[in-house]
Amino acid sequence: MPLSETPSAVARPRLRAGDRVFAGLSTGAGLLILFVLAGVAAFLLVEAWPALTAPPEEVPGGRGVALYVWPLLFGTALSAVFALLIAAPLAVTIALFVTYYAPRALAQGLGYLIDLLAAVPSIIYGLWGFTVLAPATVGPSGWLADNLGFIPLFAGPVSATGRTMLVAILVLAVMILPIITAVVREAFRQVPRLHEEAARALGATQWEMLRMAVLPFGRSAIIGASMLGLGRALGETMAVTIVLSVSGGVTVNLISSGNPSTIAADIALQFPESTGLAVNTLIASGLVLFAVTFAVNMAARTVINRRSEFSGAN
Amino acid sequence: MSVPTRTERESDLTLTEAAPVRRTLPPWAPYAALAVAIAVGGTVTLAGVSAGLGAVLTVVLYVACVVTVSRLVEGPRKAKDRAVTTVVTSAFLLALAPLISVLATVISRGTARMDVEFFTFSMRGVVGEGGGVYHAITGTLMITGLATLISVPVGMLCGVYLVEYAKGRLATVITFFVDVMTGIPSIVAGLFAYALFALILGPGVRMGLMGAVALSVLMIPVVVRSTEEMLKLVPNELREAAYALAVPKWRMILKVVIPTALAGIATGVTLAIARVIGETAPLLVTVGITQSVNLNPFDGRMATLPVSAYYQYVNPGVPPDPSLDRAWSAALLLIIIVMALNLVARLISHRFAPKSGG
Amino acid sequence: MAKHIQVKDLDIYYDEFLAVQGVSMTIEPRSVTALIGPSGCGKSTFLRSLNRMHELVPKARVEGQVAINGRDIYGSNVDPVDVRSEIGMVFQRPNPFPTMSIYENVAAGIRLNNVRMKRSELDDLVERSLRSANLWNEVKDRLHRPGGGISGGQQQRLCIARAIAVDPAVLLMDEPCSALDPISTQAIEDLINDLKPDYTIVIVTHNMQQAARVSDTTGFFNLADVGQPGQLIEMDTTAKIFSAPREQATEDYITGRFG
Amino acid sequence: MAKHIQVKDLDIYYDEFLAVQGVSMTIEPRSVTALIGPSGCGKSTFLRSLNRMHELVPKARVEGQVAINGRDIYGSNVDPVDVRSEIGMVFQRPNPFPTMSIYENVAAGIRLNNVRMKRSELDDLVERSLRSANLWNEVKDRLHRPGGGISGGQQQRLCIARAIAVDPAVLLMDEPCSALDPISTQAIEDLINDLKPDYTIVIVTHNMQQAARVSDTTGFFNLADVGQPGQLIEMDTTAKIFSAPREQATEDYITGRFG
Amino acid sequence: ANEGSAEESELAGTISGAGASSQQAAQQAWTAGFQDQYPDVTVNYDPIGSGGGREQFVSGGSDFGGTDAYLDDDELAAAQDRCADFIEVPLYISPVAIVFNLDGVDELNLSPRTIAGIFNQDITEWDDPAIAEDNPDAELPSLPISPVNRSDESGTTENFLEYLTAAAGDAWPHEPSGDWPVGGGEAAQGTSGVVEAVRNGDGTIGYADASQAGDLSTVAVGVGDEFVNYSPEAASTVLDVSERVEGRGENSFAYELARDTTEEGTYPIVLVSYGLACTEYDDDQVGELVREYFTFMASEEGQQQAAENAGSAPISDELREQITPAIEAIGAT
Ligand SMILES: Nc1ncnc2c1ncn2[C@@H]1O[C@H](COP(=O)(O)OP(=O)(O)OP(=O)(O)O)[C@@H](O)[C@H]1O
Ligand SMILES: Nc1ncnc2c1ncn2[C@@H]1O[C@H](COP(=O)(O)OP(=O)(O)OP(=O)(O)O)[C@@H](O)[C@H]1O
Ligand SMILES: [Mg+2]
Ligand SMILES: [Mg+2]
Ligand SMILES: O=P([O-])([O-])[O-]
Repeated sequence: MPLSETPSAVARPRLRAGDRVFAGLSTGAGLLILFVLAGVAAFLLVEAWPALTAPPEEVPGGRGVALYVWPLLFGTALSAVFALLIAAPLAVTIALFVTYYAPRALAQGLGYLIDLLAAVPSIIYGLWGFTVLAPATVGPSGWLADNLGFIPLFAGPVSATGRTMLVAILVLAVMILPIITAVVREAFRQVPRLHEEAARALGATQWEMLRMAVLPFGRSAIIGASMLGLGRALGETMAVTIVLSVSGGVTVNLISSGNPSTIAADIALQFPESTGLAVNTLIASGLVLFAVTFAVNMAARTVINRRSEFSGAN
Repeated sequence: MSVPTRTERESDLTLTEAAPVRRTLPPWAPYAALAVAIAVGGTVTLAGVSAGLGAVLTVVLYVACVVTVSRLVEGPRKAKDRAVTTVVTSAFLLALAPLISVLATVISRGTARMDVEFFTFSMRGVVGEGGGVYHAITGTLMITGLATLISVPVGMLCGVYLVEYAKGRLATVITFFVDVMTGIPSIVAGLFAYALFALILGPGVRMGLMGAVALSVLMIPVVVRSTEEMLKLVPNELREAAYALAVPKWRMILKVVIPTALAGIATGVTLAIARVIGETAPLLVTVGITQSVNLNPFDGRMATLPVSAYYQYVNPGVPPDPSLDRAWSAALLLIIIVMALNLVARLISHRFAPKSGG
Repeated sequence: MAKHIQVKDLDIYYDEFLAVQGVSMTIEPRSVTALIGPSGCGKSTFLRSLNRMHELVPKARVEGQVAINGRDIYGSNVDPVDVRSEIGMVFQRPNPFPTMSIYENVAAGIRLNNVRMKRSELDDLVERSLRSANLWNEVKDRLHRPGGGISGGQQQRLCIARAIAVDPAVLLMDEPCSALDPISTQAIEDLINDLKPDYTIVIVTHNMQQAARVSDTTGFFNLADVGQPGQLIEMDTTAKIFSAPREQATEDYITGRFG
Repeated sequence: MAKHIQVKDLDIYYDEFLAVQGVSMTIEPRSVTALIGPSGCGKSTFLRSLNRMHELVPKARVEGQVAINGRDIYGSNVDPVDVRSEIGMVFQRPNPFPTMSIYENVAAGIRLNNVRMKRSELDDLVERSLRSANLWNEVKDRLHRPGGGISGGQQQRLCIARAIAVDPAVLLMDEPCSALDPISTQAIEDLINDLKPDYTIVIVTHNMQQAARVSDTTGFFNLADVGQPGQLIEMDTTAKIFSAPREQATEDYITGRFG
Repeated sequence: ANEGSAEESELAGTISGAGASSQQAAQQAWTAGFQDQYPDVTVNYDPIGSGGGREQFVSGGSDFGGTDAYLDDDELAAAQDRCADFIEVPLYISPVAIVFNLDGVDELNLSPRTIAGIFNQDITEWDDPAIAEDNPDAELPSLPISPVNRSDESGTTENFLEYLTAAAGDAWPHEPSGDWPVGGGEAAQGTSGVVEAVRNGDGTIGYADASQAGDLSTVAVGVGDEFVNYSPEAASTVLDVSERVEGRGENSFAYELARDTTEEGTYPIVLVSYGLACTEYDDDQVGELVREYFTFMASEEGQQQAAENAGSAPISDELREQITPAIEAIGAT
């Protein structure tokens, strides 16, 4: 076997060209992302500035940017949070089903089915929500209003067409479900067999094993996935635009026709016919949404990091 | 040394002949319960209650039945386990309901125009019936293709950076901002791309590339995330093995780490494509719409499937039906394209997945 | 509380593949039984069939009988969950729950059954179990730190503490020392000796010296040939197996100069 | 091609933590050197510093000198990649590349470095390496099957074949047999004996018998106390270390009845 | 993929316009017809909305524009900056129908004040006396009224609100604008959204471009003493009785519509959408194309095609005569 006996083999300069180029490229890609985000933030700030500094009566609605954005922010938060509350537990259960309950031969195919939900463009969700889901909720909403009307969420009066906040929430939940499911499923797949076996060997039932070994292990992935889903729900534009009847102030009533709009939907609805300061106001609302996303992610990181030493990532 | 003495507990169970025997339910028991539940639910439905309520009743009845019997025969732990099994299974079935409903809706309304003309003609000169989405198919493929060309290298390189190169604060910062980036509303991404190009090329500019840039803003974080997660799964042992063979780092990443993770990355990239191929809002404000074929993504408006479906739906002609048919068929076509992409990703996964068994 | 185990004509399959064939043996209570044999001969497979852990592998199944104190654990109305809470297990690679603290790891098994145990009782039980596993002194000041944040040998002892905390009748150990250094190994062997008066212990090991040191009875598994199922070749008192085995294969294996 | 290694006053840090302190030793070419010692005393850390693998751990760094044939590998203009092409390494757990076939795994060192070589030459090299690693007969009919699809012992030998295919001057092995059964262990020990005439071999092992069987020289590492850095306590010919060690600590460790 | 007819022509090139979505269907017909005549020409129309259309036009981002409302003073100044002189002509006139979906009721007469009451949510039940008074023969159920309005800012809304403001007196207390001013009702995106929402509900009523009303029942609106249902003729008559806005230059044909007209046979709820162009373009070829295209849109043939595909009301011959000189001035230099 030939080997270069020359000691010079050990005597070349430090970093190879290939390494330098590749390291440069990947660092560049990382920095590019920061630049893009800085660009987006700068764009939002610059474009929002005239609205933020304008006298309140010139802003659409005539009461300043804060009061313009507030109902939108409320609607955005209301729809996204409820969508998350529905989708996240469902996604975790579905991930559990696919990884631990479904017959093994079927599991992959079933996972694929759920992934398909992610393949449906949002405009189709909008059309589906409008033409199929909304009419279907009119009856049950009536029942809710009659029987659970004392809960503010179901106060009514019931919308005649079903294009309510409830439907928007359901559509958003369906849209973010596959995203959360996919991430959580991958996390569950990575739970070391050893830990499952440890629980089983202690005499845990299937559910106890999941609670003992699997769910805690997937905890940070569940939070992370939920944040992804929440981000998507906060920013979803077309589906909400098409589905939701937006003509109300701040209300938690989910089943009437007067609902607060969401920031993204409002931009899509108002932008085409807007000029001048109205455009700046819309972008100011986009800036608010950006800030909210920022804060939500910050909070999620804090939650994840707080127990990071128990994450099992070692 | 002391050894724990046996503590007596309530559900203590021994396998000695003398000890009381805890029974398990026979395997057919859950099915029997299900049959009863379906029978009752079905009867109630037939008796005039809505089908949804009937289904809910069936599930509730089944759970109640199984849990009660199991609790009596097998004890509380086993009963809880059975309850969870039922809940988990029903949750899955519940999630399938919207999928089936969406697909059924799109298929039943979208097959109307699945004809040759639809795939080979544009809308140029078409009024009323006929016409096709050839121009929108080419537009969607080109714009999504361009977005993929931008996002995949950038996203993968960024993922590589985060996993293989980044240390300390900058990595944390970038990871965090990638998360923030996933939350950019699609319309804002479109407006951003528009503002960017207008800044450089003057107002009113419209081109396919703008759309691709807008879509990239949405796509990059998804690619970064999935690449990052997949690269993290590559065992360090493989990196060490390559290093020990005197392989330079970049080659190690390209030839060992990425191939090992390729299957997962491919899945992530398809998810990312699926995420953007159906986007409407950012394309409305960047590439606009045209009725004609435009194969130059660097100049002028281009049609795309979601945008043309959107306009066909929002501003149909008189009578509206031909437009609506085209809109639903375009939607169906989008789903078919994404499914085909998924299939390709699966093939790639299958081809490149690390093989362990012979 | 120790129990005797009777195995009769046990065949273990992975799907169509017969991994272990025709094993019959009796394991006495209050004794340590060592299982030795070359790699792939089915020691782990056999061990896992004693508490139905093999059922976690899809399509794995057994034929034959395993009776604990005379009761068939594969009987039609026996729940594997109940079997496993009687029979503890320690694995080759330490597997504490990384998401739990040291304390919670030890308490994990107890929590399953005794939802309502007084805090002080539980504290007590955790301390006793950790003392038995020879770990108390090393961790008593950081009981609420993550279970994954201690050294490999400590993790293995933590797993043993977890297994004995639920007070099983039988303790199965699959190569518990193979990842450990001599000092930790010594600690665990001492522990096995301490536990012997109260438990029925079955241990799989590659290490002949270890088998000789800790066990009362030794069983030798071997493959008739490549692709053939593993079989129990010989089982006898450890002294007998290591001094005067009946079978040539056993002698060959034992006198190999392996470590 | 074998080379001698000189280590002088080597301190190894993980960030602020001093893991190994003041090691000086000379490793002769064409010999096998065994490193033994209790867990955590820095054997692996030391071994990895010989081919700069410790640099993969963020913030790990060394002070002192390591010279291969007189040339300091930590010199300012030395590329670690070049160092590693001189010094091969085999890890405790076998780590073949799962995306590559058996053939490609052996050829990896060449392929990944884009060394151009005729197909027939490469075939030849792969065969020779596999023969040296005592694996040729077992895999010659399935060279193009995945490298992950063979047994643990075979995987370990595959990794050895991969390491010797690039023809390093020095071969470092970190507990190469700890995951293996006696038969595979034997095969690898035989292999070490076969390689000795051409290579400088350094092996870390927990197994005293193994150290005694395969090595010419043995170094004993120990911790002065918990939290203290590991140190080289004593190094001498294997015969001397195992019969008449100079230090009390060495004798204590060796005469422990451990396996 | 498809070819136009191979008629000889020297016109070639691409022009792009953007603006009112109301014109989309008509523009589709016009571009089809125009490109049929000139196969080497491509005309794009991007229905981004009137506001966007005006903004893009005045900033030079598009070659021509479409808008449901004529330029305001600021835009006027900006447009004069961009063009030597700009051209503003009504090309698309469409009735706005009031559509409703009420079981058992197919015909409905409503006076302007009643319409205002319904959309202002003062009249909330279908059997309200105000409605019953206008419809003595109808069997009105006791059902809540669900008024449906546009959720996006739109020219349709603006025109409808202008009508209410002018015709309903103090029954309609809101200022006209493109945004719907009353909260709490049902809102839907786009004309098709409103139509679909009205169709899906029971007891719903909304306003939408008449061409999309489809099988929905429409309201006959009180004009003077009679009730008029919409028709293209009734709609285009409005323009003839309306005043042209003064002081905007000779080529601006902006109209202050006579919403409160009592003229017999007029349907006052109409939307008038304008075409915007310049007299001067940097590129002569573009100027020529725009001129020819505008000529085509205004022609009898063009108006007829729009009427067929978009259900619009063709402009009258007098109006065509008035605006022809303006169109001929496009690209004149
Ligand atoms: N999950 C499985 N599926 C299929 N075959 C398996 C599985 N686990 C083990 N086997 C096969 O069963 C046989 C016995 O394996 P087992 O793990 O019991 O051996 P062992 O004696 O414990 O070996 P080692 O000493 O290497 O741990 C082997 O041929 C192995 O390949
Ligand atoms: N990546 C690391 N970061 C920080 N400290 C480390 C790291 N790796 C090892 N150490 C510490 O360095 C010391 C020496 O570890 P090393 O792995 O070299 O021991 P060893 O002798 O190989 O032990 P074993 O026999 O268990 O493999 C230990 O205290 C260990 O905790
Ligand atoms: Mg085993
Ligand atoms: Mg080590
Ligand atoms: O034409 P619209 O502005 O009402 O959409």
